Amino acid sequence: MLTRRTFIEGTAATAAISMLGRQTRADDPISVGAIYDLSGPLQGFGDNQWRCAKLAIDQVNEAGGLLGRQLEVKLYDAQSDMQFYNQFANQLALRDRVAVVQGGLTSSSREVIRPILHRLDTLYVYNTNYEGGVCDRNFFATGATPGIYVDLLLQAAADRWGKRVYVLAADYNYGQISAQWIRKAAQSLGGEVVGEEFFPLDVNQFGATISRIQAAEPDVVLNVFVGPAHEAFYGQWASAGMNQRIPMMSTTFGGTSEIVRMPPEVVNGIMVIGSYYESLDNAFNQAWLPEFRRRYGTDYGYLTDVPIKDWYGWTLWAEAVRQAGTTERDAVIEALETGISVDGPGGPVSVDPATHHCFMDTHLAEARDGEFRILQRYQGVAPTNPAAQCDLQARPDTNTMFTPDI
Amino acid sequence: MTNPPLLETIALTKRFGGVTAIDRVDFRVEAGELRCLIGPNGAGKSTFFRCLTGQLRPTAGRVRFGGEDITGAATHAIARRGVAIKAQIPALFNGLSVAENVRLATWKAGGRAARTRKTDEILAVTGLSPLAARLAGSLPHGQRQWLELGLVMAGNPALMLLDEPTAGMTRQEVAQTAELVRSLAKERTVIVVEHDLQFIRMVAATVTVFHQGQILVEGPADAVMADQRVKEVYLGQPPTPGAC
Amino acid sequence: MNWVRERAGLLAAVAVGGTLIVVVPVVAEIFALFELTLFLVLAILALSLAWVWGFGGILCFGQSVFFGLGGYTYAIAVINMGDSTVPLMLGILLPALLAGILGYFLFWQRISDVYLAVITLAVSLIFYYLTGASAGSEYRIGNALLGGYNGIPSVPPINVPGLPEHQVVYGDLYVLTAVMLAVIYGGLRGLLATDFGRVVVAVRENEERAQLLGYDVRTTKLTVFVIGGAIAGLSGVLFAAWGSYVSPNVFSMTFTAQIIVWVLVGGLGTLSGAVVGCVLVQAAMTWLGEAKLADTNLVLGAAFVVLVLFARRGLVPGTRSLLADLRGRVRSAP
Amino acid sequence: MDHALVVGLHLLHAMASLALVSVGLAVIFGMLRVINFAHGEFLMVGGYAFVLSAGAGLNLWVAMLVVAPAAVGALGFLVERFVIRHLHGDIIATILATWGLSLFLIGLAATVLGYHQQGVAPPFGTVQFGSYSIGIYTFFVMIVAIVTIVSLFVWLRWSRSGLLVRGAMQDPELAAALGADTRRLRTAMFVLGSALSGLAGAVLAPLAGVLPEIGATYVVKAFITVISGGATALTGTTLAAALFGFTSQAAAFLSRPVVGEVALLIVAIVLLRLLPTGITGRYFRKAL
Repeated sequence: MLTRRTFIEGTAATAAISMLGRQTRADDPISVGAIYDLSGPLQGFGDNQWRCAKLAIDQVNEAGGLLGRQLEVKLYDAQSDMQFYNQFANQLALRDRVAVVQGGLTSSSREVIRPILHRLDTLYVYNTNYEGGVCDRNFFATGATPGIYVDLLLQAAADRWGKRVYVLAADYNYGQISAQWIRKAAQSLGGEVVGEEFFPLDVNQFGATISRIQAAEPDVVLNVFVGPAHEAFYGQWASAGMNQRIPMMSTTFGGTSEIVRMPPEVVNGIMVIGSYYESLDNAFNQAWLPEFRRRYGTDYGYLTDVPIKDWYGWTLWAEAVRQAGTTERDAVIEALETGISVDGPGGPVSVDPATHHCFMDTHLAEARDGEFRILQRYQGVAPTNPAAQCDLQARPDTNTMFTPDI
Repeated sequence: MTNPPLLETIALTKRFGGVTAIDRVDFRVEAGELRCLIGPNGAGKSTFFRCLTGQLRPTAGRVRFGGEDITGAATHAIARRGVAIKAQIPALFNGLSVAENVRLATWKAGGRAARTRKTDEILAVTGLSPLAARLAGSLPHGQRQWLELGLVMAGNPALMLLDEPTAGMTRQEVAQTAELVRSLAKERTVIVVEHDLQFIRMVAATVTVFHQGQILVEGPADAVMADQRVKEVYLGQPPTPGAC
Repeated sequence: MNWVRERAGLLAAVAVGGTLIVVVPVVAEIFALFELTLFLVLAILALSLAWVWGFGGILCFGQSVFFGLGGYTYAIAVINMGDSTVPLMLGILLPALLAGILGYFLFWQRISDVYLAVITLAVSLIFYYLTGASAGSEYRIGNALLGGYNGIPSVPPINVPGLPEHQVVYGDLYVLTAVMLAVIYGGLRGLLATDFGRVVVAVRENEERAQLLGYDVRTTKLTVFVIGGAIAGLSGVLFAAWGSYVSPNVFSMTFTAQIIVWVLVGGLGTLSGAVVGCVLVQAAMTWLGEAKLADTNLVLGAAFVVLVLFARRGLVPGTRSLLADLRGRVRSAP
Repeated sequence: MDHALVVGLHLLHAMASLALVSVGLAVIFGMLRVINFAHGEFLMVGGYAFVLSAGAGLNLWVAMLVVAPAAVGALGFLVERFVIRHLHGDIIATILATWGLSLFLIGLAATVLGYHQQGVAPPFGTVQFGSYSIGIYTFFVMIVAIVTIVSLFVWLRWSRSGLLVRGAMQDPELAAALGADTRRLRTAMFVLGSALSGLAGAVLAPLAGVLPEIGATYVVKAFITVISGGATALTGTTLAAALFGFTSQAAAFLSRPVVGEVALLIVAIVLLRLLPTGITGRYFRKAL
């Protein structure tokens, strides 16, 4: 009892336990941890996240594994419930002693497990677009942050329709911070935000909003909706005939296969941005997507950049292990910090050593008849917004979440 | 200067929507009196009781108890002043044992030991001692009546309101109850609503007849029974047990 | 022998409690303790509703509001103060105070049954929306950012009073939680055995009769409600300390319904049932999350329906009557 | 002027859709005193039934107005026959049973139907009021709500079977003594309530989309609306839906959407504080 307590007292000691646990024989499988929402309200995201993650892991194993060892993935279903993220993150670090944990969708899930894994010295890779700002040596993010996306979207809107933008956003950190970026981007383009509304996650009546937009007559509407209730907007927008009158853009549309679930006459023309769409014609994707469909069939909906980042996250980590020659955390972090790069279905992705976020190709696309039509490609877009305050090369001890300085 | 009556209502009125259940009733009972209320169904007897206990808030009029105005006071406050009622359908704590039911009613007795003594005493008087550990909800109807009487007695109230205490009892039990009521009335005021004329004769009380929410007649039992108006009221609508 | 039989429940509770506090921490792995801690924290919450609803007869659909308020209060206070002692107290007092205000509002107007359920649910949902709408840097209390739907992360753990560097985490938090659960369980049982406890049950059984005997039903209910609020608040504090985290989700319909489900699965009108129900349901959900045999909702939902059909009154009363049946059969056998 | 008109129409629409969402629950609560926590999922199943049969090529209106109510009515029959009936009106047991059913249906939809069923676009065009436009489908939702509620009233008020139902609602024992088969009546009313939920789910599907978890967005408001309505479920629910729909939409117009949500809850609390047994506990006692 007493020994146990003194053991747990300091994180250093805990690290020692984990290290001991990881000393294994050369042909033992490497344990890795995955937490996804495979049931509950976020299942629509979690299913495809896991499919992409599993594809990456399977591909590693089929190619002979890492360092001659197979990957053995411990998968947990967090059931869209934060308390399970907490339980399972602890379990992965303390019992399963995994080499890396990947997963999580919402910012809250990330902020639940990130401190735990930091304290227990277990590497964490987070593969979702989020509001940006995390600066933590133990943490890598393959997702994009909204600053980049809204800049590009508003530029595209200014080229096509105009600079007066009406913003609809989830009343959520992601939505709030996106709205701030939009204001800044509009300003720097010489445009203006003519209206801005925030919606609780379970609002699905948009009559008042639609008539306010009609009154404001913006050049374009930009939405940052989150969750199933907000999807109701598109039907109501189309019902009022607005999809024929005012162009719509979104940084979130498409993440849960909306493009195949919603009737084309409702969603055609919505302009989106992201690092991946199935319609990308690069050579890698020409081989990758059929492989994905061979394994999972075609009844998975439609892949966009949220699930695909999980493929990148696992593939990047595997590459780093190969480079480091070990699964030991510090060595893998150092390998990732060499600016390691992998090619993938959305183009090459490489790690930014200073922020632990990623450079990646980004595509402007438009919803058209159950598919996203690619309009433009931006090569190697930098993770701009965490960069301002975060430099993990200069200050590796940073462990915080900056509110982006907008 | 005479003592005020123990209970007095002045123009007491209770309306439900458009129906006037109690219509300007002036009623008084002296301390130590035993009074019977009779009247056909719907005459307002039970409603009248519920106005006295604060279970219903009168629409108009006053209720005085021991000289003080208790109109509209909370039920529990009226109970604490010493008004206890045995309802028409026994109201018990079904999920508690018989002994616990009684014990709950003995809070006036004092400390733990005193309450236990009082509980045992009441159980003995009502003949429920052998059933003390049974759940009240599992008692047959007759014994439920006894238990509720026990609850009413346990508080040692100054005024006891008994709403049809003999309903569903056998002839012999009615006689026992009449005996009990007579003995109870020696130390306090008792008002009984009763249909059973045999019972009324046995307790030989003053009788008040309710009709359509008003007092029709009041007087000694025999005189009231002989009254022509009372006969008409009852002939028009003979008393049936079980409802008010 | 009789003595043992009459007190079988109590003895079982003491045995289980003793095992949980003394034996489990020695034999269990850290992660298992960590998981068990959560179950016990939530069991405290389940106890609070079992008390308020099962014994006080108050159909509260918003027990989550006291839990969440306890968690938020603790999180905000401890982030600002550093030492956890005062925040812990506040996390119990504030929910108790809210229960007092809400209880006054409810019981003095004689609101009962489903109407009370709707009001308490609505209060919880108001908290849900208001905390949810607190995203953005303008919503901060001292050093604590409220964070909207993302919640408040990195909540410091409980520490030994006056010694902020002595944190109560993992095994220690487990022992603290288990002791708290035992104290609350024992306390509530003790309370029920007093004359006040009888009155509480009497009010549940027959409110009008209790009034007619001179009991002020309103204050009785208010007392019950405030005690329940304080216990739920404590549970919320422990929850926030356990996960270093609290979010509006604790005020949601799903969460508050979950508390009701724990109590019903275990058996309404028992205290042990709430603990059993909560631990079983949570363990089942965790297991399903690990094993991934089938959709959690699908399995859990079917299990609840089957349970209701075969043991309508819940597991603990169901088991009790089953045991009584068996005993009767054994005795009547020649 | 156009603005006022449009605002008015949106208010009416909010009231109508809340009434539509609640009416099935109200019928079940009014008749059986059962709070169906799986109500949201009944709406979800209605939405799926509509979307799937329309997607399979069935006529849109048949899918919406016939298939969806029939499918959920059938589901209601099974639920009543195999679960609700065996609980003998035990309100506590039905809470757990219907909550379990709710989880089960979500899980079933997620496993069997998945997240990738294609929705249906709102039919009809739009009408223009100055610079404002409103979908004609919005009017359709209002009409369906009004027709549903009015026909329920007419049926209960003037038909023989309606009289029977009212009698059984007032006093089941008496109705049984008079020869009414109350068991069949309860089943029938549960099926009717379910079918109405199915209808509502289908009618709102083009405006709200269909997902396994969609029920959660409906159930809380429907629950609060029906209970606040009070003892006479149909009148009460209609009035409560009008009050709550108006309040939340008006507050959302004047301020932010979150204020609309909170306003609805506050009005419900104040209402129940003033009328502790719901709107129809004190007034409209003789209503349906």
